[in-house]
Amino acid sequence: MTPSYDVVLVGGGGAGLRAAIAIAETNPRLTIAVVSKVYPMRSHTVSAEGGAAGVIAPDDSIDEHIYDTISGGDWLCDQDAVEAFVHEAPQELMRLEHWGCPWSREPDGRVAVRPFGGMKKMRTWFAADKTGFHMLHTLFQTSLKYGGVTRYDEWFVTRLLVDDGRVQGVVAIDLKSGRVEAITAKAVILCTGGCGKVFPFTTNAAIKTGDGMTLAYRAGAPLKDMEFVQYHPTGLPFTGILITEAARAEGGYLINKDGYRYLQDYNLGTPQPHPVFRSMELGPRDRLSQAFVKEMEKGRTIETPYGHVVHLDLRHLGEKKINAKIPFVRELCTKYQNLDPVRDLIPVRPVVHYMMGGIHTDIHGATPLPGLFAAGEAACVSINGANRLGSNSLPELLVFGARAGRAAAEYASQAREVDPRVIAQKTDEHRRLEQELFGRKGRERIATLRDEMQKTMEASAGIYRAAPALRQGVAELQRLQERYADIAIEDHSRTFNTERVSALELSFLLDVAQSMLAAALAREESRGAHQRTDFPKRDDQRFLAHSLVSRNADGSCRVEHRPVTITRWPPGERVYGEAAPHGTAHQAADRPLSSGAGV
Amino acid sequence: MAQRIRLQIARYRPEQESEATFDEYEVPYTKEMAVLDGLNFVKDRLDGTLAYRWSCRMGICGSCGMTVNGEPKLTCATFLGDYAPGPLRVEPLRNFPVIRDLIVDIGDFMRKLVRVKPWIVRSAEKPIAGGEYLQTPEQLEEYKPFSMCINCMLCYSACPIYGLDPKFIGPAAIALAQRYNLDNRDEGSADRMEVLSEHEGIWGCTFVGECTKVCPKHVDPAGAIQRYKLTAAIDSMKAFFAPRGA
Amino acid sequence: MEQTHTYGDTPYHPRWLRRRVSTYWWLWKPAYLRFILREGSCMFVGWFTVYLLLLLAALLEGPLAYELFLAWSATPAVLIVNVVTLGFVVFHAITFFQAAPQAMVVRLGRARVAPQTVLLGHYAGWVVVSAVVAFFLLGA
Amino acid sequence: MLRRHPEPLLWMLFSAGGVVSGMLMPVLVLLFGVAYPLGVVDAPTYDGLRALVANPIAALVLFTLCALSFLHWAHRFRHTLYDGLQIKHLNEVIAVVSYGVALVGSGVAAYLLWQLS
Repeated sequence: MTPSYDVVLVGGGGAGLRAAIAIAETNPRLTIAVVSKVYPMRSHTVSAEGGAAGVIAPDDSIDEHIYDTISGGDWLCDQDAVEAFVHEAPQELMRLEHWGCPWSREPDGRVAVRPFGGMKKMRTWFAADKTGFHMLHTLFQTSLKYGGVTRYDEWFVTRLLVDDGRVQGVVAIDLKSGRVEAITAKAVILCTGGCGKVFPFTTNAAIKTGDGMTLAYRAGAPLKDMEFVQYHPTGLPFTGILITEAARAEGGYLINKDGYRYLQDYNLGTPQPHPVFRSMELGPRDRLSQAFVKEMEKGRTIETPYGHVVHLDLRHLGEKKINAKIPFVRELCTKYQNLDPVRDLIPVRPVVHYMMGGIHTDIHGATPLPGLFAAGEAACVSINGANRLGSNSLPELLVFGARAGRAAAEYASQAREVDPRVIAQKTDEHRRLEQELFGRKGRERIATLRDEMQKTMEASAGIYRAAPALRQGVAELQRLQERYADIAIEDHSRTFNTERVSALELSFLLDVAQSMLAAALAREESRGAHQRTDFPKRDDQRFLAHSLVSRNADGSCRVEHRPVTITRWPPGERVYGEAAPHGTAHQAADRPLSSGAGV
Repeated sequence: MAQRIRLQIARYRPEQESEATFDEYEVPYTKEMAVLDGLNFVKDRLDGTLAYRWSCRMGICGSCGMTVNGEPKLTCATFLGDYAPGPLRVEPLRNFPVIRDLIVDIGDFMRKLVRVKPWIVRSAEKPIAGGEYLQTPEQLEEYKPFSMCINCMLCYSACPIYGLDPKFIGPAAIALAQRYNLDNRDEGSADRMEVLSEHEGIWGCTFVGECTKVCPKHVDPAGAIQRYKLTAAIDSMKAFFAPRGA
Repeated sequence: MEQTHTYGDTPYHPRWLRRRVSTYWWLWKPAYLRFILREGSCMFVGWFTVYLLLLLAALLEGPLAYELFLAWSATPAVLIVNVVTLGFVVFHAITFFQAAPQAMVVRLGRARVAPQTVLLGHYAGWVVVSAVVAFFLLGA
Repeated sequence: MLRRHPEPLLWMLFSAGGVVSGMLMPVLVLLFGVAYPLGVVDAPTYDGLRALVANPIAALVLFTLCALSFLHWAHRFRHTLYDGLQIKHLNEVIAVVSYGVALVGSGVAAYLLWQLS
């Protein structure tokens, strides 16, 4: 008996759970399945640290948040989407408050906000520095009260069921038993998150392998703006563990090997003792990561066994503030780096953090493929453009998770019943998995191919790119795809076969990686996180446009461009530092830049 | 520079064997390498069939709990160098059925969690437009420690009572119930009391206290249970002396 | 109890490995042993309560019975048992007081009293009570 | 509620017994069990001790100590048998015997103290 639902969600992280609740609340009669390769509370939303942006402070305005987001994204954002996002973000964060999220508070009991990179006002809600953790657990625990939700924990989706031009479910492996099953649905929402694992050095969890992106891509939905990869400027060397931007928002300094706050040399303002909005350490992530590379070229970084680093200096903040505002930073440093930020400098280097690109969707989370929706990091709506601002991704997954949920609920309420013939595809998929993949006695190790792919991506699509390296990368990925056909799987057990999962994940990663290089090669300009040394200028004439990568029948990529939606904010120049559209800081504001007594 | 350490890893292949066995591997390590990195080395280079869970490797997703030299640990935050010269024994978490190698089934916890209603219960919902429920930093601090649970299951693994009586609701679920009971926005403590005051609820606990000791997030489930016993006992006394007052 | 949430997984799988906890689990590690010793201390609490009842019974019986009781209490076997008892009741007192701050949240006004303060309060009470008891008994 | 679950009451008595015995017993064991028998200090005279226990406050303290200590013992003993020896199937028998012994012991204490007053 094939289980059948109105809506199937793939992924049980922040976006997936928010979507599930939205569907249950829109129409309690709809049946919902949440299919995830991990238990929901293991999802990568859990790792988000710094906070979630939403206009709430009396001196803030919707328009300012919109402007910060659009300029931060180097005008590649769809402005209608950003407007919807900024309007709905505070309500979504408030809803989470009502569901019990332990937001940090002001002494009078109101929700506290903190400054964040690229933002001109204090608008980042936070739960100390485990914001993603608290949001995810709040959503997960709240989702437990809805009767219409059936969870498929530790089921790995291998393909979408598409028939008659519409998506009608998924095929998945139940990892515990190894069974391959079809789960049919009138609508499918992909909320599988990003794909940081295409790179060797990333803050992303092991599970971030672009599954949903590739599922959609293979089913015929295009991927959008895949060339935009966010490097977070402060990752711990060796592990890649993220040191949240909140550390800089609370007043941390970035210094080079001479103890010099080098960001002042890169058009990011002049150093002040206290943090200044949109200036220095509170500049956007793309610019800070690029400054690091320049600084390294000048020989002013520190060499370590795990690459060049600069230092993040929190010592002047004092133990009390560190414990109150960024306790997790201290915990991570002590546990994983064997140093105490109260006394020691933290070595940091840029680390792959977030995909601005993803499955192409409209403002309601709908993809061009009927019945298929996407939300969260897996999707590209797009509100992040060429560079996402810190603390926009958490409200994004709430706003667009809810929107995709509502849209899918509406679609499912009106859609035709699932065509029973679609279930036959399960047999095809089962055969493909058993014969083409699991049954094969190949010679290539999964880990070797993965390592080579990651090295290729870092070499060709790092912080700075150029055509020759990109072309070389494309060719190398093509070779890796061929070698993948000769992959070796030693594990023939059906029970919790993690080697098979790794093999499937690698194949997803390879497809995503190809789309990224294709899009990066086609964009002959520099914008936001995409910096071409051979095309160092932004080119609005040709590239004020999203790139859409589609898959050809032979597995190759086809790139097209489509115009960005501009409503009220014509493309301008991104200015940070003193010249930034104002909002000074600390001294000017009548309360300290960092608010909130709560932790 | 890299030294080597021997890992004795528990294996259980349900299709081939009916008991767990140990396989031994030797891995190189540096001082930065966690036990999890050692397992990844084995899986990537030596034996692809080894099965275990992991994800964030920064101590927050709760996937990689295992028994390391007899103690329940998050393997991403337990370092190989601390066990030199080895050998180091890695086994699945105790007190749970083993599905395969180092992977245990936690379905029991997932079902128990639902029973304690870990969500805000209110008789009347405030509209979103009405803004937030006020909560001072002191009120936040009342329940915040109990909200830090990452569901890693180390506490269940350390709890002999759970091992002896699988019906016992157990440390994490009770701590999470207490997390909501102590939240000033919540009105559901009477609902939760029904589940928790069963024998398999709080009264099964004899306060071994190991759950609190092994918790990587300093949640103090043992304290939660003890505090809950006191509350439940006082409530029950009140109900006895003023039966109609309740 | 309403069932709110459902699962797509099988709750029980015959091939899963289930291991019974050994009867001697409390020998597995020092912390468990300490636990069982702590619980075992109740036997000594019980024994000494009986000992007190024997003392009271002797008192009720008369001076001679009281002398016999004192003589019996000095026999090696009883003495050894009571030395061990002393160790256990002190262990009991310490472990019981240590647990107190975890169970009780004491407040002064709105502020929560630090757990260490609660613990110190218990120890202070212990000293005072012991001193009072000793004062009366040594005076009697 | 109480009728359905005697556990809260039993736990309260157990805890009270733990505190009272923790506070009083070490000094009593030290004096009556070790110091007097070893002659480190002189044991109280018959008349002195008899006068002391005849005091209503002392009698009350002693009764409380005995009764709660017995209940403390009974509760812990019962749970230790469950956890330590895994003989849960004898659950009810053990409970009846333990708390029964505690009640009888408390009765004896009450009788003796009453007679001595």
